[in-house]
Amino acid sequence: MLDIIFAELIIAAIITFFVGKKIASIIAGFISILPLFALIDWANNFGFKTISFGIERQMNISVAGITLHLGITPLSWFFALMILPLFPLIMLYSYSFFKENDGFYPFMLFAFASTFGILLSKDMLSLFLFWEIMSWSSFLLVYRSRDKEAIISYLIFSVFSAFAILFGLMILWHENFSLLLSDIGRINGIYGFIAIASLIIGFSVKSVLMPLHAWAPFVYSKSDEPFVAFLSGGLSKLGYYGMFLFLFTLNGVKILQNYTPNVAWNYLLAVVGSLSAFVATMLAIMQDDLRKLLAYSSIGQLGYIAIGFGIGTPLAITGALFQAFNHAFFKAVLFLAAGAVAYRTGKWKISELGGLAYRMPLTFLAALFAIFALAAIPITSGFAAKWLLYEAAIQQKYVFIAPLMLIAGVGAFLYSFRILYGVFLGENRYPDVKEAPKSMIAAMFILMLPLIIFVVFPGYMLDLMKPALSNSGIESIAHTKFAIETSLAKYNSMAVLITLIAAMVPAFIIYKARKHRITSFEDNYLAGEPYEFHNPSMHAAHNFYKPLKGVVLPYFEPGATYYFEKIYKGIGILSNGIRRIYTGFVQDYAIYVVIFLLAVMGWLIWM
Amino acid sequence: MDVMGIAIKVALLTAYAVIGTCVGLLFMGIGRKIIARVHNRVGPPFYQNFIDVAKLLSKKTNISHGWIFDLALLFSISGILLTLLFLPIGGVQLLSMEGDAFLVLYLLAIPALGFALGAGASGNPNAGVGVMRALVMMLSYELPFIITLIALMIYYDTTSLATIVRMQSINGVKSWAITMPPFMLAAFAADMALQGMLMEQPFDIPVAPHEIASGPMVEFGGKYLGSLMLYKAIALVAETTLFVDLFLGGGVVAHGNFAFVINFIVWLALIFLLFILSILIAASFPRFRIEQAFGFYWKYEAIIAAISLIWVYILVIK
Amino acid sequence: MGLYIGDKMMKYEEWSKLAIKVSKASLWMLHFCTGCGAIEMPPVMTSRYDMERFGIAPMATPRQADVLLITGYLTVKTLRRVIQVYEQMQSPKYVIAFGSCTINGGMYWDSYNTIKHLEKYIPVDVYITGCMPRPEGIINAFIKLMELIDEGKARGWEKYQKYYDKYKENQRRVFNFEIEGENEEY
Amino acid sequence: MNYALVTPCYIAVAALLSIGLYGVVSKRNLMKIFISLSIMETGVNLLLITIGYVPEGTAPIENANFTKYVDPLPQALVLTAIVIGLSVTALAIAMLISYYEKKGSLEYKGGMKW
Amino acid sequence: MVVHPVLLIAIPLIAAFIIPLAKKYGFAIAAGAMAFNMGYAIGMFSYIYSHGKIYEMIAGFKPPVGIFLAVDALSAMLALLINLFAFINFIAIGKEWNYKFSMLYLLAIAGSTGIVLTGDIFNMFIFFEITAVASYALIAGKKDEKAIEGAIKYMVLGSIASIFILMGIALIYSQLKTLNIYDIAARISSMDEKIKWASFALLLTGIGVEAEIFPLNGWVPAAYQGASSGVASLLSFGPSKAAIYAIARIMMVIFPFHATYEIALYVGVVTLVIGELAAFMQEDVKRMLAYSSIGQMGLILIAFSLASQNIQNALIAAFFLIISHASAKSSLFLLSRSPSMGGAACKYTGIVGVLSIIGMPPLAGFWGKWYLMLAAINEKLWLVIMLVFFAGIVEAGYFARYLHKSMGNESKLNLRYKVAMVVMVSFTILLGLLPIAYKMASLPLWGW
Repeated sequence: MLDIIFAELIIAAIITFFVGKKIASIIAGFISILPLFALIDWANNFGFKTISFGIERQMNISVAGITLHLGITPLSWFFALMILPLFPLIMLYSYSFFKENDGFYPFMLFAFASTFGILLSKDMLSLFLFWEIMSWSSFLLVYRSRDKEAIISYLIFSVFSAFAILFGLMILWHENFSLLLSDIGRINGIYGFIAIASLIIGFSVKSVLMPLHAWAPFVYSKSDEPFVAFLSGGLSKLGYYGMFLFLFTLNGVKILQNYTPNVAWNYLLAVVGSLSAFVATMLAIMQDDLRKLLAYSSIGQLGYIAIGFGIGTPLAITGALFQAFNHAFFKAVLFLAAGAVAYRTGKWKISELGGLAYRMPLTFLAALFAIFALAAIPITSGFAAKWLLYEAAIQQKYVFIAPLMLIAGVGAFLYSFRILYGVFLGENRYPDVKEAPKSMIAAMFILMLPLIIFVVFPGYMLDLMKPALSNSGIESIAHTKFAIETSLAKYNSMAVLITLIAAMVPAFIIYKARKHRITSFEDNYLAGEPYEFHNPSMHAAHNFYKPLKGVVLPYFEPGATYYFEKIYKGIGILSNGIRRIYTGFVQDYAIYVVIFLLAVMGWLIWM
Repeated sequence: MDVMGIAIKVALLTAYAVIGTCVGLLFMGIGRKIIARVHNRVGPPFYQNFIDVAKLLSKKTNISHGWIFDLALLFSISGILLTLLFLPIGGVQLLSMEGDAFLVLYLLAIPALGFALGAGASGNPNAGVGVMRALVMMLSYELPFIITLIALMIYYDTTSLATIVRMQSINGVKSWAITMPPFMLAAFAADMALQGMLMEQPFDIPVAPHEIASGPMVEFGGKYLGSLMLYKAIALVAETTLFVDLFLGGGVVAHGNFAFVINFIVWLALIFLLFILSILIAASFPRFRIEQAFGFYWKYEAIIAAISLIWVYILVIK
Repeated sequence: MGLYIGDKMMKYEEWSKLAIKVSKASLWMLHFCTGCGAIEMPPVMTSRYDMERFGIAPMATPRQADVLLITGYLTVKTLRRVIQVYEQMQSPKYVIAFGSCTINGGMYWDSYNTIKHLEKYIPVDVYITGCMPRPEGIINAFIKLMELIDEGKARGWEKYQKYYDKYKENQRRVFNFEIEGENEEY
Repeated sequence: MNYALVTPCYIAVAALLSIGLYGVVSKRNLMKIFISLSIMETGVNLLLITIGYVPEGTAPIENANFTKYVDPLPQALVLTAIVIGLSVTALAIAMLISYYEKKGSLEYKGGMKW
Repeated sequence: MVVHPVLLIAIPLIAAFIIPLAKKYGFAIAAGAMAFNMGYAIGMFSYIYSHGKIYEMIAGFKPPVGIFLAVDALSAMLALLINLFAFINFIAIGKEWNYKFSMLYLLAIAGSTGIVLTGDIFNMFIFFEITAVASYALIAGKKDEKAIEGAIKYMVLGSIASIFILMGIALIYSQLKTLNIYDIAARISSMDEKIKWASFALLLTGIGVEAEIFPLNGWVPAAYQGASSGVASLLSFGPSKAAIYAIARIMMVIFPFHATYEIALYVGVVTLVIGELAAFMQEDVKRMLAYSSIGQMGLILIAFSLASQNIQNALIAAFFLIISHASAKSSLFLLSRSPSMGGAACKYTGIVGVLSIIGMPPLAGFWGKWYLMLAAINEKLWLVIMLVFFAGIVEAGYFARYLHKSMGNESKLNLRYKVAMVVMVSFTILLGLLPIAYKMASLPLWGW
């Protein structure tokens, strides 16, 4: 059955090359629901009573003379739960987003098929194979952006990531002489350390961990929004899937902890994650381009997951997985909302937008809810995830990580408000804009559903990840449906919710006690001046956070991107130097030939 | 839980919400009086703020800018009440066992975010600038505050405020956190952060009336402004209480049957003292610019807080 | 406190005593400092005369203010702003006109570009005479205003609504165009 | 083996190769380069012939009288090599003509590089 | 079925000599000959796939004297590749030229096929010369300054190379009195040490010029840049692949020593790194592709050089790398005729080609790199692995730049070009997906 799903995905991808936009999106949307059935079926295995569709859990596929071992594990089931549902909804969204079919759908389907494949792979070759397919199919989607930096940086970083992963896998293969992941076990010493390190480096490219994030702002800000939603929501999780696989399921974290007696190397991952969260948040605050802001926000939010993996206690891992789940949905919603705004207005700069909340109220609601989850407002599931991570950091007394995490959490308010204010509130610049098309709205609201469910019942989330954790030998933490309990404290979402509703009562009485009158937007107090429309300096979102810019930015500006550019230029200089070997004079070439002959001869005879 | 228990709990919570509101308004009035005395003026009567709120709520016209504007009213009062009820007040735990300090930290953001949403929805550029300043201020003062918070957390090995209060009240005043040298530093940093939280001078940059026409509140009038005044009053109590819970043992000095009366009075006295301190600082300093405030918190205060954190860390590791 | 929930219209007559009491004890003022009279405001606010003891506080925006204090002559240009600000204030709202200029043009009685009678354009509750009035006069005016409120006589804002067309007519005569603004409806 | 005849041949081979190589490396005139290449070719052909040489052997013609003849294969090889060399030279000259038509000179002064 | 590999060489040669007699039908004759060749190569390939290796003595002369063809799996594959691509390429470009072009093209193909099939080093030399002479003329065929300059550079270096090859052959012959490679291989240990090494060095240098290895590849950028895109395409799948195969054959059959493998490894790594780095900042598309070809040749050489320890993985790697490079690079060269690559056919050809060279699955290039890595890691050649990775990243850099730069309007290539490109590049997809190449490469009939 698995091979049928794969075959249908691939055939659909090929068909969508040739059909029109609407048919393509319908095909893509419906075909991509198939893997979800597989998800439901596998749920049986983990104690959920569901209907069986008769999909096998194991499958071997032969490609180019090599057998790929595919199958679902509890871990990949959990990750599939967060990644796979994104796809049909993004297809639903793209139904009205694109004007014509110009190569988006086929590669999107390839990316989806390979994502499915990565989650299913049970041996290193198929993991790497699907990883690479995912890389190139997403590269081709980036290629549609026609942006130089995006194309070059994405391809270079993808290849770098692939090679780093390949290097790690190769070492594991060399140590065990088996490609099956389940056979890996006898890795230790320097080889194990290098393998795990290079795997983490490789995966951290896709999961945009800080020094290797340099591609993300370009790619996120220039590609098609539906793809970016999938990239940020879905594909970035694959990096963490890989990390989890090698760190916890395959005991990589023990290797990192025990490699040197005094230094726990996994702490480094946590530090990198926290720096990533902090610095990216600071940079996100400074962005005026909506997509760049969301890109840096993604980098920051994904940094939390790395912190969780780095800390490595059950509490932290639970928090990290929770955060991954949340991020998949809220960031997808945010990117889709940004796309809907751009679809209607054609603008990306926050300072050129404004006042869309009353024009596009449903889009605003979706974005608002996603931002609540992003900023970890209590009672949203975003808070539960971050709370677990904070608790974990305090529990382990990681005094360097905890403040950075928390201040990044505060910074999230700042850039969230920049989105809310600059795009949806403030000056009403687009009086004639209509609400986004129905399919877009539907996609965004359905994507919000999981977040709403886990608002009240964070305990369900912990139940869902229980099989994944227990399969990796990680105990799950004490919880009820509403409350999570750690050794340090307790968080009861129901108490918060009920009290909030109760506290709404006096507020509502005050609200209802006096009638109010809604005035027009122009009726604003500006020292008696009438409102001047379309004066950029009157829009406060213009140069928002300017005071902070002068203080903070100098410390972050020459960031990773700067150094990667230096490296790129350095290779360019090297290249220009090396090209001089080819002088254009055939006499020189003749001399090279003679020298080569003599050298080889000399080497062979006298060595 | 039985019905009686729930009813008692609800009554207690309601009582504390009302007490918090009244105490806050009273303190604000006293604060105005004190500032007036510092300025060598007579000043308004101490109950002036009750009158102000009553007047604002009884205004005939209330101008709104749409439903998002109304969120400011709803979220500011409900959010701050929620925060207040998750704090242990004078040794009474209220709901503080159901959450912890991180929750309180984030709950404090709910009213702020609602307020900011309303201000933004008004479309007034001054409001936008004001909210921007408020958020930058938040980013500024949260860093030293968070660091001191973490110092306390790792020292007591808990994140629950109720536990922190309980552990500080074992030996009465002697076991208060502020009696320990590292926490003296931390308390200093946290007090400065409190000054920013209360938006008193020299950190009243977000609402600077002379520059940006009282910033976020520029379009607020009538019941909206009244609710914001209530919010500010409760926030005053909640934020000072947070400080008291963290460093001053929650004001718990006595144990026993009727100890809660003593503890309540001590708590009231402590938050009053903190508020007076803050008012006196406010009365004697001019306003910072926003980047100066940011630099102040992230350079000096954060370093002081970090020293205390490192000190505590060394103590704990040993 | 006289709160009515629902759609019932609220009439000034139904206003409870308490509401009148509190609204007179907490007059927040917006000082529209157009002319030379503004120089008299700092002494009123600071330690010598200290208007805050009556609950009067300066406000930054008309949305928050109850009293519009117009300190001096008004040119045609300033009048436009004054009217706009007045219309942005929330009822009940009062106007205190400060100095001779607002009564009859004062020393600018023959100027081509000042308006002579403020009363024509917005309803004034209390005038302060003099060129210029002393701080005591200002305090006195506020106390007078409080008395008027107490007696239910400070009804300028109702007048403005009632004769909105007339006021607009007068304003239009000065500006030759309509000012952006709304008559309040209940 | 009689080295009296063979050794000078090897010396000649080395000399021809060196001369040719020197010409290729040092000359700018393309015609001279190709002449040098021809010289080198000659050297190699001589080498082949020399290798196949058997002291006092006769020409490798099938005849009952001749019992000791030089190795015939190198000679066949040399014939082939000469033919190839000739064809290359012919092509080279054709190309040089068109090069001359384009540039007006046979001096190579640098062109496509880097 | 009796297979006569010699027909693969003889038919094009005969056709080439007929063409001047029937100038009008030059294209048709050449196309017919190539179609026959293609069909025959497929037949031979399937025969070898099922039956194994073929030896053929021409005209009944027995080795070591007679001309001798030895066809194993790799050479059958290469013969198929060369003839197949030659046919496709010729259909695309042949009509643009006159009968002379067809003739030269046939000669070049016959020569390349000969290099691959022959089991005799002197024949190899002759085929090299046939290929080379035809290539010189083909490159110069464009008749502009650059073309002639490129051809002259190739010619000078090619002549020197032929001299070295001939000297190497002479040295071997002087010792062993034989030209058959299997005969030589059997008695190589009886050779004088110094002469053995000298002959290897001479052969490596001589063939290396054709195989584009550093630093013998001065002609490569000039010739590729000067040649018309069809000819550049021919050069990339024909002579260069044949030459690299010749190096492999000589190295693995005649000189299977540790030192030779080591040298080949070093040379391969240096070629790879230098080639990729030189391409990195290159603005001219054809020249960039030429440098890239150099790098790929280095990679193939590395694959062959690893065969001493891991013959299985290394040869599979070489197999896939050759296929990937031939199909991708020749279609990219065809594509380089138009400055932009708009339009679906051109765009996807370019993308697939680039991705295959970078090594993305399921294209053939991926399997090449994968098995290369498996082979390299077995010997713990960490530095080599690092350098291959580095070269891959550099490759990604300039190919991304290339893809971005050539993005544009609908290209004006005619349909024949497009079809040829698509068919050529589809081989890298097909062979990446189908297990045939893998099975072919792992057939236990190397016999070397």
